[in-house]
Amino acid sequence: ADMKKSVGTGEGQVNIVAWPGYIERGQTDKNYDWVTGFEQETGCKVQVKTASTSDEMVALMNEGGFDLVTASGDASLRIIMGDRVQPINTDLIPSWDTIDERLKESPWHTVDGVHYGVPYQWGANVLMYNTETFKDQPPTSWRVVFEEMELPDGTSNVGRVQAFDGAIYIADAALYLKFHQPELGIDDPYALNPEQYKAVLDLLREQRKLVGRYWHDAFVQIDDFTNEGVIASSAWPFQANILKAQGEPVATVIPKEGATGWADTTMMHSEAANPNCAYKWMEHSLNPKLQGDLASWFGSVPVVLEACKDNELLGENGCETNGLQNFERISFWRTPVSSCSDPAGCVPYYRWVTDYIAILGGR
Amino acid sequence: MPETTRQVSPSREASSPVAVSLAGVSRHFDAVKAVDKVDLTVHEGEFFGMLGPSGSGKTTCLRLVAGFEQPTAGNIIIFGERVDGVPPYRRSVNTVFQDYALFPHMNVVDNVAYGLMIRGVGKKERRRQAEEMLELVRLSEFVHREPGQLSGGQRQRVALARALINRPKVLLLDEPLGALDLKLREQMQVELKSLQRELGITFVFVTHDQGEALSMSDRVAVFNEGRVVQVGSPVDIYERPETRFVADFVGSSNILEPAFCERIGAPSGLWSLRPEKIRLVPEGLTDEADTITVTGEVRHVQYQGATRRCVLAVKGAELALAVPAVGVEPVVGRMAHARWHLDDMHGMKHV
Amino acid sequence: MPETTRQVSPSREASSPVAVSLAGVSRHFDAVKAVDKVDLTVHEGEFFGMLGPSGSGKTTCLRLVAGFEQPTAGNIIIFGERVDGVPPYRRSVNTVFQDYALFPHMNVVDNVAYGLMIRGVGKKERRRQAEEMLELVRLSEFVHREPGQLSGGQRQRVALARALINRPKVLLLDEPLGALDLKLREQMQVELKSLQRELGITFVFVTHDQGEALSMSDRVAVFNEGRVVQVGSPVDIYERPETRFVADFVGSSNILEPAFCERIGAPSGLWSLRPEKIRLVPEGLTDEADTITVTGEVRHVQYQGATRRCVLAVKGAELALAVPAVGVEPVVGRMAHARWHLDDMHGMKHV
Amino acid sequence: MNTRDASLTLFRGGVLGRLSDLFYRRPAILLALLLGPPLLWIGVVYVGSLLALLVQSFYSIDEFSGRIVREFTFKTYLELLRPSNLDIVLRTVLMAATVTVASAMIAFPIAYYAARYARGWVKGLFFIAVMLPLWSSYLVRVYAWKLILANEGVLNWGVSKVGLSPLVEALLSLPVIGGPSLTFSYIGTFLVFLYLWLPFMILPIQAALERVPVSMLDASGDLGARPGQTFRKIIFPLALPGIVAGSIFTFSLTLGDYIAPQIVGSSRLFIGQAVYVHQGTAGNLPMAAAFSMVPIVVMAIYLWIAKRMGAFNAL
Amino acid sequence: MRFNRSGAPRRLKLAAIAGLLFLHLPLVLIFLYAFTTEEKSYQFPPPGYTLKWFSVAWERQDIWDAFMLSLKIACIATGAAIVLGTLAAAAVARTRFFGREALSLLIILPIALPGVVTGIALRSAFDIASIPFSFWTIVLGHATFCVVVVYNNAVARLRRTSPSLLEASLDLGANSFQTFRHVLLPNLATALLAGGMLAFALSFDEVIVTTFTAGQQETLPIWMLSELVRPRQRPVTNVVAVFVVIITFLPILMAYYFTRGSETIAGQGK
Ligand SMILES: Nc1ncnc2c1ncn2[C@@H]1O[C@H](COP(=O)(O)OP(=O)(O)OP(=O)(O)O)[C@@H](O)[C@H]1O
Ligand SMILES: Nc1ncnc2c1ncn2[C@@H]1O[C@H](COP(=O)(O)OP(=O)(O)OP(=O)(O)O)[C@@H](O)[C@H]1O
Ligand SMILES: [Mg+2]
Ligand SMILES: [Mg+2]
Repeated sequence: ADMKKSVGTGEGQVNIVAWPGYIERGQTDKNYDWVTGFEQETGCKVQVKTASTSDEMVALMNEGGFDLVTASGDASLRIIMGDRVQPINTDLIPSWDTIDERLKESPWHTVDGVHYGVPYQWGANVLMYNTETFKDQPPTSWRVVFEEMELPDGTSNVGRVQAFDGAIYIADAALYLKFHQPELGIDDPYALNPEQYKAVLDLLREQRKLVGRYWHDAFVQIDDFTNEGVIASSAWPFQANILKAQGEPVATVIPKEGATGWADTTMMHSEAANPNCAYKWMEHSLNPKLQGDLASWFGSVPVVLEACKDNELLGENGCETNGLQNFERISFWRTPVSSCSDPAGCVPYYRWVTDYIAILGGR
Repeated sequence: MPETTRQVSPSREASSPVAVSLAGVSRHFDAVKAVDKVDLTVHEGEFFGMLGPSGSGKTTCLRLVAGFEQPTAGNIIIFGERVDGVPPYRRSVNTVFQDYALFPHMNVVDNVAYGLMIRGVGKKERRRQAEEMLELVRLSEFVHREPGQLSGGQRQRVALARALINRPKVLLLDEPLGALDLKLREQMQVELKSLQRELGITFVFVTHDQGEALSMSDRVAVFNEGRVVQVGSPVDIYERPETRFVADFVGSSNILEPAFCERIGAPSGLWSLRPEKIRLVPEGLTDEADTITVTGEVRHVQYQGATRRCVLAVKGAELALAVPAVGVEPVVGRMAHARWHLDDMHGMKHV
Repeated sequence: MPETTRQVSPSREASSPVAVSLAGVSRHFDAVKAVDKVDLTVHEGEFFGMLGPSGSGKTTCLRLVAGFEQPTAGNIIIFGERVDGVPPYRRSVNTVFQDYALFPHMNVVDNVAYGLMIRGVGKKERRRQAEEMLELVRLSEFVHREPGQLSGGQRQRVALARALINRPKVLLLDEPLGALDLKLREQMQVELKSLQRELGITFVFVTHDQGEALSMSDRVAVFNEGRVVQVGSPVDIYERPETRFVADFVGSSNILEPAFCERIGAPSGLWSLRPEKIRLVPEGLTDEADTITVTGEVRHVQYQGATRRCVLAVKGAELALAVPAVGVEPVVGRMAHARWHLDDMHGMKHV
Repeated sequence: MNTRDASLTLFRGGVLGRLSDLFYRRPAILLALLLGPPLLWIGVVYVGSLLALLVQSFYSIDEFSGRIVREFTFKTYLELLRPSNLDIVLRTVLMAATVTVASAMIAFPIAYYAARYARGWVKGLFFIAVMLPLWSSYLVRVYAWKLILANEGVLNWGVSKVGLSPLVEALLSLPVIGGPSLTFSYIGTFLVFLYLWLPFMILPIQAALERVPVSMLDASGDLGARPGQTFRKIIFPLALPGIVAGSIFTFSLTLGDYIAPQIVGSSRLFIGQAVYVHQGTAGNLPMAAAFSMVPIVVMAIYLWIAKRMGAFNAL
Repeated sequence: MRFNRSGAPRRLKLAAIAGLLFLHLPLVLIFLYAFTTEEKSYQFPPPGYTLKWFSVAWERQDIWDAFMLSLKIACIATGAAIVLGTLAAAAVARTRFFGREALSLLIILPIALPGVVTGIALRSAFDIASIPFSFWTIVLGHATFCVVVVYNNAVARLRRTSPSLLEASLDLGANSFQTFRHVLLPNLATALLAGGMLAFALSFDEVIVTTFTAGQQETLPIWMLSELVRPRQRPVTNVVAVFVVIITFLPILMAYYFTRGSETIAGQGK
């Protein structure tokens, strides 16, 4: 579709595929509502379909019927290549200039200089752990989820750690090997040659023996930390915030190996039925109040730095707490493709998907 | 139809008009010839019995007349009109079903009034008529019962009243007494018969019970394998069976084979001989004219109340006798002498 | 048990040992007294009939003997042993069920061999014995059929073979012929009877069909409302009923009330009189000694093959007659004269 | 109402009357009218959908963009034959079989008692007791089990109260079926399936048993069989069609469920999950379609056997 | 096992009771947690009890919306199932025709095949036919598997209804339509009602097929699924579950009442 030249009056609604917790209208907590005001202001009724994985988002976009999606980096290129989203006219988004410079041209939403979306939020996949188990020896390495070991409280970690239930988690293992087995020569955890890839899978197979269940959904993970005795896992700050609020003894850390992370972009469907409302929402999504509230709610970092100041919900050092200063230590999610700088070529994402299912199944 | 029957039975055939006639009627279900080339004439006011073993086509025949089945060949004529393609609800024929088929969701009076309701007769009027009809079958007290609360005999009478309220010209009854126990059955036989006389309606009555067919019908058609093998008055059928099948099926006649006749010195031929026509005679009783006397060992004696049934082994065959309570006493294992009159032997076709 | 019965019937009571005896046996289901204080003795080798209307407790009585029910009072003794608490599978008694209860998932031979299989008899041996048994009941060709593919009579014979293969000392049969049609029924009666003679096994046979009970049994117990009202030989039961109930139930006796007797000049009392004991006599026939003659209008005449059943209205009562095919012909509506011998009137208890 | 004159009562025409006459003369028309709508719905819409699914399974997916390539290929099926996918199939079928056997064993006494001994209000109680869980929210029931089986859940609470914790631990230390927690193990998944589908097994067995006349059991006892023998030789074979009918449900439902093993399970996929993940999460409709063919084929074989055993009458 | 039939053997009784307990203890738990004072995680035993969640649930519009949607879908799907199931049953029970067996197989197919297969098949068919997902696609999906429940009940009743009942009506002068109206329908009514009740409950609780055939619509089970996975106030979900149990109890009771003594066990399949 051609890029839009102007924004007209709203169509009355806008349909958004979003991560859970990304678009709140105060159903859970009245303080967290960045939808109602928008609806009253623009007359665009917001309808949200939540998706819990990137793959699901891609599938929903392929299916159609939506105007916008809050795509993570591992999904965005796939939907751009699949012509499921349209280029964005940044001129129609007055707040574009307020965006954190580090994200404006990110490769997961900018192809050949064309922007396919508006950055929304970012964050890291942190290591969340039980403070009672680790006592005064908090973990500093991802080793606790990758290798069998005795925990500071004298128990074993077998069966008590979790890993993410999505193929993109292979990158987490790659990041770990990048640090611990430099001889493999891993540079980019999203570009693995066959040899590196094999080593990563071996590590994940070993990990399978430690993992009771892979976490798939933020809330299920919350349950597992509460009721199932899980003591360490990759997680989003979101879960940690909720658990802490419930008085559970958890804390998070970005270990020495670094972490994977996400930087999400609001993208517009190439056949969006409500383009005017969609543009209105994209503009609204950069509103500092929204950015700050969302960061507070989700435990993520705003893409508009102004949001870090004077936000009631986020608090004084909210952005720092959520990892603003970690930007450089994060390997942001990206879709692995076969073409890469390695002469042997790299293993593409679809292989990641099938192999990861096999690993979960015990292969 | 055999000549003899016509001559002997003083039937209404000549005088009364024809109520139902079947001409060359067949009903085949694929390979099964349920009814096969049947010719029958039922006269107005007649109590017509259909008798035959299970599966001989009696029910199918009745269903053809009622219109639940359509013939694969032949014509059915009811009071002068051909009824091909005329659905049951347009035939002035009504049926009393073997299982009575009372509507379980209606009480007795509504069941009986059903036919009138369908015709749009007003509620009051149809109630009145239904109650009248229930009086006729002596069920006035049961007007408000549900069918489930009635005994078999009572149900049968409701079914009868329900069929009669439409004033059919022909009433078809498919083994209406089959489900009743012996005692009740005898009682209902008498009631049905007198009801028919009272109303003057043509009854076509299906049964597989020989006694019932004989005792109730003006004329009887005997069915076998989809065909009518004999039609005649009960006396014809019982005393002058035309085929071995009829002799065998209607009561338990003795069949005298030609070979056996030769051995005992009777006229050659295929004969039927009723057990009650044979007497036991004392040893050495002098011969009578026109009688046959044989001697044989007594095989069984069965007490049957009024008579004893006794089986005699005579020259390679068995003879059944109905021996009255008085007279010569047969003793199992002993020899006995049996005698019958030549006139009581009835000649049959070799089929 | 009444004295008369004992004297008249040449029973095996004195000589044969007792097979089954019930002493004061009751089986109450809450308020329902299905079987109530029954005393009975069945002798070895006897064909013992139990006759009674529906619900009179026959089946329950049989089930008590088989062990499917336990008495609420009284003792049951089978071949000298008290069987309280002995389960059916430990009693040397076998049953032929009213619905045959053939196992639908086994073919005929497996059904028959079931009892042997249970005892651990080898496959070959039990097949051999089962086939032998099937031969006895003349079903050799049907060995591999499923029960569903058999006719009623054939099923009954399978049930019989299955019960007999265990060589029971007593065989219990619960209306085994109830579901069969008349023809087949007569045939099976003869077969059963001769089978029993052949094997010498004690048969206890339940039926609600008077004719069947009388024709097959050595002795008959008549049940009513859970009690045994008369035990005796068929002749006793039929000709000398002790109560009005028995007279009424066993065949259709005429009951002569004291008032009626007075009116016709017969000795006062409550009498039963069999229809076949009454003759029709021509007008003006001279009186005979020790006979009663009455005159009445002929109400019905029913053709029944060997005899006609005829109902006479006499002085405020109805008399039923069985009129032989020969002799005076009754005509409906005309007056007729009936005569019987005083000896044929049988005195009953006033109950 | 003067039917005495004519033999045929030709009164009351009307459109319906004439239509009715037509049905009488041409029963095929009536049949067509009766069969038309359901056949159109089930036979055309539903079976058509299944065929569309079959067609989809011969498409493939573009690996990068995730779009479906609508060209005939066996590629998807070849992928289905990968060991990891075969694992899923095997795992699911084994689970379905285990659940079926176990639910038959638990269902039988309930069904037998209800069919043979329960009378009057007790019978009604049994019916309601079996139906109620069946119609209570499926999701909430699955979640109830999550709470029961959790490490900090009701079961462990109760077990530790009576000092049986070592037993649970021993169970969990078993290879393959064990795991760090009952919720994270095959044992947990099995229990949830068993619980969910048990009523589907009870009802047909009860129906089959109710059709066994008491006289059949009496006859067996009469012929010398002890109660145990009667059970093996008579009751069980006669209840078998009911068991098969019930197992159609337990089998099919286990093959297709993707929610229960997701909530209580060890992240090892079952067929239902595989279908769901490929369709929804991965957007790989051809693969999902190919995976769907597995339960279809399994159930087709199953139904064929069931039909031959007369299980449909017990359905 | 004793041979006396007056009572059940003790072991059988115990096994039956144990089985029923297995079926019902989890339900008790669901009820229990509707009253817990603790809303974040399901702590056992609950720290305290309250009725507050009932009023909270009552106030929540999203529950009412989902409930009304499920109600509408279940009503329409049941209606369609009654019509189609009755027609199919009438055709199968009353006539012999070629492929009769095949039809009875066909009709149980949607219930014999896993819901996920039915769901994905319909979904891809809608895709191919370019039918947008809507209220009606949900109804279509539900009616497909509801038909069999009605069909089973109707066929069983027709099998028990003597064919001569209909013939008697024709015989007494009623044409096919009058016979349907005055005899067939009244006799079938309770079976249809029972089948309808069960079809209703089936549709009301369906989640798998719904996820595949729904667009943005949120039925009650879908609401529950999202609520269970991402709880806001956990006991509210239990309150809704209790509510559902209570309102399905009535249809079950009625279904039992109407099919009492018939040879079918009402309510097969899901
Ligand atoms: N609809 C049908 N389809 C196929 N065969 C049929 C059908 N109706 C009847 N028959 C067959 O036709 C034959 C005659 O059946 P019919 O019911 O007329 O016998 P019947 O003389 O009434 O027997 P019964 O005394 O047992 O009632 C039987 O062999 C029966 O199986
Ligand atoms: N298990 C039971 N519970 C309650 N009442 C019973 C039971 N079994 C039998 N009865 C009652 O006991 C009485 C006698 O029944 P039984 O079956 O022995 O009669 P029957 O003489 O065999 O009758 P039929 O000729 O009808 O078979 C009946 O009133 C019956 O209803
Ligand atoms: Mg018939
Ligand atoms: Mg009985």
